[in-house]
Amino acid sequence: MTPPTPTTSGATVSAQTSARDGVLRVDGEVIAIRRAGAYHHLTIVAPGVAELARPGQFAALAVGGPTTGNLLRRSFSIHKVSPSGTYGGTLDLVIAAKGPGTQWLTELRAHDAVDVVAPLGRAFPLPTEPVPCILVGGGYGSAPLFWLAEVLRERGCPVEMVLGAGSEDRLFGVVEARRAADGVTVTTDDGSAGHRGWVSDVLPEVFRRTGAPVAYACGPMGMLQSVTRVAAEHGAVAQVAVEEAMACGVGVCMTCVMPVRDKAGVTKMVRSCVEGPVFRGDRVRWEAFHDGVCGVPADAVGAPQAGGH
Amino acid sequence: MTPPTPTTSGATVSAQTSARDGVLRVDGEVIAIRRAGAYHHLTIVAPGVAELARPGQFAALAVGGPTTGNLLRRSFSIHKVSPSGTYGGTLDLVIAAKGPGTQWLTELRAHDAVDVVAPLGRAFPLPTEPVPCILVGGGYGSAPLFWLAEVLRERGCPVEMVLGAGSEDRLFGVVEARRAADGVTVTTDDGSAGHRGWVSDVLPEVFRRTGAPVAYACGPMGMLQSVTRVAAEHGAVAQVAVEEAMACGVGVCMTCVMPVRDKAGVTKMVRSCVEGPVFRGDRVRWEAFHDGVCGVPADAVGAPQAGGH
Amino acid sequence: MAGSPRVDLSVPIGAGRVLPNPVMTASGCAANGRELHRFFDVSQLGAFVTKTVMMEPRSGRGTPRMAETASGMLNSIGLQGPGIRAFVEQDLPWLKSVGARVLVSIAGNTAGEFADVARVLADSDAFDCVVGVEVNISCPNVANRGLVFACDPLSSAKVIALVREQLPRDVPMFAKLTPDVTDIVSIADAAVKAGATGLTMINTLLGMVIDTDTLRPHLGGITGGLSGPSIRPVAVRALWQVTQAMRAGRFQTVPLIGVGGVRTGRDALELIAAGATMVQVGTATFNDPTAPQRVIGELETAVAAHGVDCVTGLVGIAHDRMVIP
Amino acid sequence: MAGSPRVDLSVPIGAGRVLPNPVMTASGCAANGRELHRFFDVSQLGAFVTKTVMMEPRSGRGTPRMAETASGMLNSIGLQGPGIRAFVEQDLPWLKSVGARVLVSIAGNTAGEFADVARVLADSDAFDCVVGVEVNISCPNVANRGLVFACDPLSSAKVIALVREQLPRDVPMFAKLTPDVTDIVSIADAAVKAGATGLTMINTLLGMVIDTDTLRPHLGGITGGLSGPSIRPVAVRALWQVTQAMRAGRFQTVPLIGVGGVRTGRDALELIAAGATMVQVGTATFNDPTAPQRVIGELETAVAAHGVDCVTGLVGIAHDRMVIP
Ligand SMILES: Cc1cc2nc3c(=O)[nH]c(=O)nc-3n(C[C@H](O)[C@H](O)[C@H](O)COP(=O)(O)OP(=O)(O)OC[C@H]3O[C@@H](n4cnc5c(N)ncnc54)[C@H](O)[C@@H]3O)c2cc1C
Ligand SMILES: Cc1cc2nc3c(=O)[nH]c(=O)nc-3n(C[C@H](O)[C@H](O)[C@H](O)COP(=O)(O)OP(=O)(O)OC[C@H]3O[C@@H](n4cnc5c(N)ncnc54)[C@H](O)[C@@H]3O)c2cc1C
Ligand SMILES: Cc1cc2nc3c(=O)[nH]c(=O)nc-3n(C[C@H](O)[C@H](O)[C@H](O)COP(=O)(O)O)c2cc1C
Ligand SMILES: Cc1cc2nc3c(=O)[nH]c(=O)nc-3n(C[C@H](O)[C@H](O)[C@H](O)COP(=O)(O)O)c2cc1C
Ligand code: FES
Ligand code: FES
Repeated sequence: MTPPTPTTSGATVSAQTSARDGVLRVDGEVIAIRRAGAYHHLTIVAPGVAELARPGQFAALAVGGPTTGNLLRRSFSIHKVSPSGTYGGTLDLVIAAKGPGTQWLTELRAHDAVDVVAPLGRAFPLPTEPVPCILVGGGYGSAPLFWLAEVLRERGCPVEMVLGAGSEDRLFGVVEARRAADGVTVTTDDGSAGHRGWVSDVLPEVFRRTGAPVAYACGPMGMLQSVTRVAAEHGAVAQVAVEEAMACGVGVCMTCVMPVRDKAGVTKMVRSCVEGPVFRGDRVRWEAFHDGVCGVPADAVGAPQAGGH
Repeated sequence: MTPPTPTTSGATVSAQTSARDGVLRVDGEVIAIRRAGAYHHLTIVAPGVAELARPGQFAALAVGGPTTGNLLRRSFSIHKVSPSGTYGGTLDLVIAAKGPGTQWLTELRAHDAVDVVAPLGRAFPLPTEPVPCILVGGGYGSAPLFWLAEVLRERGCPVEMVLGAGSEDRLFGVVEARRAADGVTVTTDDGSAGHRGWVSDVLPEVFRRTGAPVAYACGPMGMLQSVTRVAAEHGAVAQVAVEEAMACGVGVCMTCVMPVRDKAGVTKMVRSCVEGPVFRGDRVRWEAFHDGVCGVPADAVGAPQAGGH
Repeated sequence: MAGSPRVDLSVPIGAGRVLPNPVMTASGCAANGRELHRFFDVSQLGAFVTKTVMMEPRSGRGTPRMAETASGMLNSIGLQGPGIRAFVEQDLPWLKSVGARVLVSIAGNTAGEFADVARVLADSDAFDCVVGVEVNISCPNVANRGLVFACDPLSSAKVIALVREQLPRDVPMFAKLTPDVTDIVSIADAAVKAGATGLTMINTLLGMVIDTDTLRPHLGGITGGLSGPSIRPVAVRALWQVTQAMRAGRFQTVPLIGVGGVRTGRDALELIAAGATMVQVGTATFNDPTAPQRVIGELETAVAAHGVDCVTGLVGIAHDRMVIP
Repeated sequence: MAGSPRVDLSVPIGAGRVLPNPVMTASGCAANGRELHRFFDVSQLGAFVTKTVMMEPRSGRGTPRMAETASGMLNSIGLQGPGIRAFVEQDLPWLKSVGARVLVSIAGNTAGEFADVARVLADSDAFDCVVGVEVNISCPNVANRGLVFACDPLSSAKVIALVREQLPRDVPMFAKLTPDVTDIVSIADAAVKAGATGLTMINTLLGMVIDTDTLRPHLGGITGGLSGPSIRPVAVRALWQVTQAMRAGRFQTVPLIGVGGVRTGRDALELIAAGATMVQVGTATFNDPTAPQRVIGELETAVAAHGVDCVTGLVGIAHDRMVIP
């Protein structure tokens, strides 16, 4: 009812949202879009978001414009933010064109409008001590890691990065990684860059070499599970950013749930958009995931009883 | 199944369509878009259409792009065509932004793709003798008349134009009219240009002055009805281009029907997209139209019987 | 079709007849052929489905007859048509002349009228181009307070049984069902037991749009039928439920024709995976007059992408591919 | 609200209670308030409708739980929730603390369980913020082969009568109906006669999506509920039919809550013109988390544009504005 507040760039912010609440709905504006290998790198003016966001959080973008038949927002890890004064702050995302929504987003041009809700979800928890950290990214999953690396190094944590992808064009940020990290290992399934194989093949060596007590990972579910396993084998904790299909991204629809143990060891179907996307890997009930489907473990709170609901 | 034929401009034509059939589905390309008063004037590369089209026919454009929730095409009178060699021919339309479809169209930019089906419908029938003709346009309804004027004058018919609209900005083509016609009269409801009032106020004088045996009209239904009446009063025939809501534009859905008498005087609910949009005004059962709704006259073929279907 | 993958698209429509591919127009979305023939050769279709025809000529309803809705539309045509006699004299011979295989959609105000229409059709000269009859029981039953036949198993069965008597045994007969029922399986069951050799699902959903400028019903006919991609999930569900019931042996297995929201070859494949042997393209034709023909090619590509060489291998496949984690 | 037109948006919800405006969240599309409160003050809503709560905590179904569809989506959540006791201890007091008016949605596996849930709710400390109860009878009846209660007039009536006994007389009680029935008026009739003081229409339509890559059902739960703008014509039609029946005196006139595909103030007005006194915003919230609040303002503008100063003046207006040419 109160009209939205216009900003210098023409982007507007929903009046009711406020920094106190930690999340904004913003009429953003694309100011740059460029290819990065198999991906598109978008820079969006989204006033206010930069000040609130932390590495590991994500943004949810509306797609298709006024005539759209695609109503659901698409979620993307925040690659970086800059609270620059002139525009009221920008937001960078790395997007793989896949279905209609991402196709539309990657075809946007400078000055096109884009409706953004951000920042969303739980960020990567940071170590309180300056311990070595391993950052593992699969495909565009590396997007949030450079910013995370920066924050970690500011705290004195040495950073090792492991980037993996199917092929060279699906790696994101190898050059940036050399600047952002103290060491970088690259793998590709087809051997077109770095080691041929999976990140889990090279991870044990990285754990041994760095003695890192924590690994941060973002990428496909299978990769997150193996990072969790390898971390455990080396006495380390994995903090993994998952990617579940989300209808709302803001915690109201219950579509994005996963079976996760709480501190007391009790499994619940928790929303990955508000209680995640970052989870401790050892809390996730990986065995419930199978071929794109995830069941409710029988010991989960309120699980269906045999013959019951 | 046969792949579409690419043209020099990148526009493609459905292979199965052929000139023999008189209508094409073309992947067109906007090459120019500019404001014209309250309207937008689009020039679209649409190879093959120019050669087939005649004044009074229309084009049906898909709207909203790949993510669209608006499935129905929007229809527009063809303003002009030019079968220029380089691009394979262009098509000009004049569009008033109204709902989501026309809004989308009028926000297109040069080089954007637009899916065109054209030419559609029955063109204005031309007099066989070089008789004086009156062309009456209401609002954007004047769009097809300049091209018609040109064709009429080529045949030696003197042309008088009467252009009316609510206000000056809703007049289209007044300047063009002075070139295209031997005389031009302008009316606006608010008097912001030309005579204050309706075209039907000035028409009797034009009929008297020119002695025209035929009037061609395009515009709102109320205007078409009064042109028909005034023409009859002066012993002339009105050929009117109607605008009924159309779902398909190509004759397959039966949504665009109107009660029209045939030569034998029998009223049928006929499709305005294929048997129109141009009808002889005296054949249209105007009395069936009322406040945006049109009933089936009781004497129409197959009309609902009392107590029947 | 040079360069296309080699896939056998032929499908059985029943009574031993085979169509060269599973793609059809949908009744009322393609008129009686001439108009679309300007865009593609209608004999390329698996079958051409005609606009539902009744006994007498009908003017249909007043206008507006359509309203655009989110990813769909409402229509309220009122079964405008020339009547069966004009149809068999003018439309059917033309379809035959261009080599089309025709699935004729018929209806009546009463069960008896359906049978009368079927008789005139069966006696007509061009009847040999007819590969089947689609009995549109999703239309109002004048004898039963205007209630749609397909809303009631008994009314449905009665129409089907009467029409069956008028048609030669080797002519497949499809009952076209409405989704606006509590239990579509019971209607399907009744229709098959009464002699339908196949089912077409789904007709439009009853819907309504109110114009927020005038604050009155947008359609002259007040309510109308909702169609288009918006309803595809309902079509898939209906096909799924009826296929489940047939697989469970509740009634005899008959070929299904899927219809509802098909716009692309992938959409067609979705209905096939749910249980449809054939697929009709309706509202999408308004968006793209070449859609029915385009879908044939796209379906061929989609089937080939799954590494099967025969579309029938994918009919109902989703029933066999459920993951229970 | 400076600069807004002056329109009285208040509406009667029943039992003498009045809401400041007709706009609500839709059950299951707004969780229990905290999440949306980050975007707007939920006490601004006419009422906040909670996620359907049952007796015991429920994990809901496995994933995928959603599929995007043309202008809509399918969901298959399986009524995940904390159970009524946790709800009255944690969620309701929070909603009360922020000043929200709450319409609590309840359900049960059996008619008796509905009553049990209602009793716990009625006995709870924060019950005074409850402006009504929405009885979600569009959920499976375990005692009747999992058939949805609202598919059958008798099952519907039984639930409503039992819940009615547990609720104070001055608490409005809405029965939430499914559109997946042959005759929604008969269900409405049964619910009202059993004691519902109002009706909410519509719940989702049963739908299904098959993934054309894997050729298996997209949802873990196979079928799901279709919602969003794609179904608005069905909601408008259901509201229209039930309003017609009430106007014709078939049963007592009660306030209706319209729900289904509302995205804008104009959409809300469309449902109001069909007969709804109140309107819920569901799936649109996923597109725009500020949607329920935004719709209040847009509705105010739309009402003012019609030159009326009171939204109740437009309830069911389309029934009075039909043009019969
Ligand atoms: C927290 C999070 C962070 C992500 N970060 C990135 C990123 O940085 N870069 C990037 O390219 N992609 C990222 N994704 C995946 C991205 O959201 C999907 O690829 C995208 O939503 C697919 O939309 P579509 O229109 O291309 O596909 P469609 O298949 O048309 O999508 C249909 C529906 O399913 C949902 N959906 C489909 N796939 C996914 C998926 N993998 N995850 C979540 N929802 C999905 C869509 O949101 C949409 O509602 C992220 C997802 C999540 C949940
Ligand atoms: C033969 C013909 C020629 C036309 N020529 C022109 C022209 O030259 N310039 C111009 O600006 N407009 C013209 N129109 C009107 C134009 O088609 C409509 O304004 C346009 O379809 C509205 O689309 P929308 O998305 O803006 O509105 P919406 O209200 O969203 O349209 C909803 C649906 O209704 C249909 N519809 C709505 N209004 C009309 C209408 N007046 N006529 C036909 N269908 C309608 C649309 O096609 C669409 O399917 C013509 C219409 C016809 C039938
Ligand atoms: C304008 C229009 C007219 C229709 N007329 C008929 C008809 O005469 N007979 C019939 O059985 N179905 C008719 N239908 C329903 C379609 O055949 C089809 O069942 C329905 O539209 C769903 O498919 P779709 O989503 O592909 O359009 C009509 C549909 C539309 C849109
Ligand atoms: C994700 C989701 C969850 C829902 N959960 C419930 C629920 O728990 N109880 C209920 O009565 N309706 C539930 N609904 C139905 C909505 O309340 C509403 O009736 C329906 O979605 C139609 O409205 P819409 O188109 O505005 O979403 C749910 C809908 C969605 C999309
Ligand atoms: S995406 Fe809606 S609750 Fe997580
Ligand atoms: S618009 Fe479809 S028949 Fe005329």
